[in-house]
Amino acid sequence: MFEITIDQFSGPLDLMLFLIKEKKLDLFNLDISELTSQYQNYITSMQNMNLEIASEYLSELAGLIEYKSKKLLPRDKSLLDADYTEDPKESLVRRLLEYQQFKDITGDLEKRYQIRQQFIGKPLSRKEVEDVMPDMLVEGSSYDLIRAMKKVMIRVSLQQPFETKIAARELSVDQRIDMLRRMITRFPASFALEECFVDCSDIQLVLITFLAVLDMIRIGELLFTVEGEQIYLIRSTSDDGFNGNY
Amino acid sequence: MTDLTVIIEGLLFIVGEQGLSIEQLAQTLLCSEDEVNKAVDQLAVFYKGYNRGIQCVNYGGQVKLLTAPFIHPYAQQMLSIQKTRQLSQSALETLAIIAYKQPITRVEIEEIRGVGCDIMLRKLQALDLIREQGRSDAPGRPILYEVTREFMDVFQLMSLDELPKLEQIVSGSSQELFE
Amino acid sequence: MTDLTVIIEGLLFIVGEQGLSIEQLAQTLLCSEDEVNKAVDQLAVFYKGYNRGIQCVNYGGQVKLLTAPFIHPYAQQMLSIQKTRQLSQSALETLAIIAYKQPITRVEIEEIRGVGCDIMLRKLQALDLIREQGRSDAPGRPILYEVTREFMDVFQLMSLDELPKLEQIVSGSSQELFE
Repeated sequence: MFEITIDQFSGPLDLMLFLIKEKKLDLFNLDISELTSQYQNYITSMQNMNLEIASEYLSELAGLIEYKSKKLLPRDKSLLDADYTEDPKESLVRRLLEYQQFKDITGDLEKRYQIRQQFIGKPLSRKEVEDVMPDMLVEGSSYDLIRAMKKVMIRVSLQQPFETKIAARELSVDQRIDMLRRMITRFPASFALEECFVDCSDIQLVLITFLAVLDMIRIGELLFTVEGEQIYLIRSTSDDGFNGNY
Repeated sequence: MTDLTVIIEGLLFIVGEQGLSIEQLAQTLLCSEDEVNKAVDQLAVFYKGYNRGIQCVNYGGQVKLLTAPFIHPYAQQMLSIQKTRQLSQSALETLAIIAYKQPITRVEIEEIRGVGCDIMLRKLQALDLIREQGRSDAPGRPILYEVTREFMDVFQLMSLDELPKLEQIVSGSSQELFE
Repeated sequence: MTDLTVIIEGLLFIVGEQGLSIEQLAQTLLCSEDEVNKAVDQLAVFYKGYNRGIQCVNYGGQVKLLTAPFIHPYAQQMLSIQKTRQLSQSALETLAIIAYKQPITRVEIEEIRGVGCDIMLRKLQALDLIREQGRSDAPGRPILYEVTREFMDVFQLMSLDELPKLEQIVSGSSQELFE
């Protein structure tokens, strides 16, 4: 029913905004009961697909259900007035609006980031620097190094429980080509052959990957160049002026 | 170009991608930051005025020379230019929130995003895109985060004012909107 | 300047003091050495024609951009002011990982740090703190990195054995985590 899996959302608010758009709900006059049912449906279907649902999604679901059930109860107006808190619906809409704003801005940031990646700097002119000043340029102590390593170790130990093991699977060359096609869309137009092997956990997968790359070269999806010991692959579908003369 | 502009061009060329701050230039050249700013502007205009392979940029007060945009495909062809890293949607959201709300605590970011951000903040710190900047007065004195000069660089910003304005969300007077 | 000249300017800028040979340029740009020679001459004339901090030289077929000689006294002044450069946190982390695990590939470093570090590796190489040392036998034969003598100098180490064992660091850090 849902073609979009949970890991494509960056959180429960992102999912809610998607459902509101998808089901054409009015954010400014939000039908929370409807949103709650849609949200619940989605989470259930993801669970049926055995996808792991982060606790944040479930706690937002609990909040929605709580609101929905309260609405069904007969209201005692005097009680409501006595114990005034912000209407949970109003607060949810405000959160969604605020979140939406930041989400909107990420497109702009992303564009700026991509363009900046294309600008290349020049390395420090070491020789020229040495000519005028042979002194040490960098300052540090072994204590700095140890402290830095400590930070790394803390981060690694915090990250460990979140990592899941991926069991080796028997893949066909065709399946691997599909995976590679998806992988290389994240690469620049030209990339080192070794990048295709980064996720290879065993020799079997390495061989299949290699066969897949050969096949992609054969059918013209990839071009390759050799520079010294390094092999570079070029996506032939690139539209960055690679083909032909500049 | 004036002598000052020419000297700045030479110094920027030597230091390469690290660049130099306006303060460093003013200190080195024994002149005011105003004068440096003017000279840097002149240099940027000079580079823009011709069809050139180099440009002069000022990101968050750090001035540097970089290649012009259209050089990249040729550079890729010649050098083993590393693959460009994508920032994930979650990373961009977190950065956007910090850039607009800084200094901000982890809990405040999590309230806006609706998800835990502990690991994400550590990653962004490891990338030098954010840094810890003191502590809030709130209970538990949580750490405050802000964006770094590196952030200004990777998003090509001279100042945070260049980011699009947020529409103010008025929490109190929005009654009539919702009922 | 012609397009070819502009592209050559950009490429020469990227490689810095290493420079490029006429042959390399012709191969990269898919044109004749004659055409490259003409374009390089045009570039040199362009740089000479203005009062400039940079010059374009051709020493026996090796073309490079250099600072103009009169910049040197100012460079000296700049360097004496910022004699020392503080390394960023992420630079230190990357260096620490290499010092402890060398020889090590980029991908291995990234696995430990959890973030991409291609640009950082280039920076550290430019500072002469790490260098490429052969290739790993892993698929794709990725480049291995190790620290340099300059690194030992900067951190005042006689040998890497002077750094405390990782286990000691870990036992210290778990303390911090759980207090």
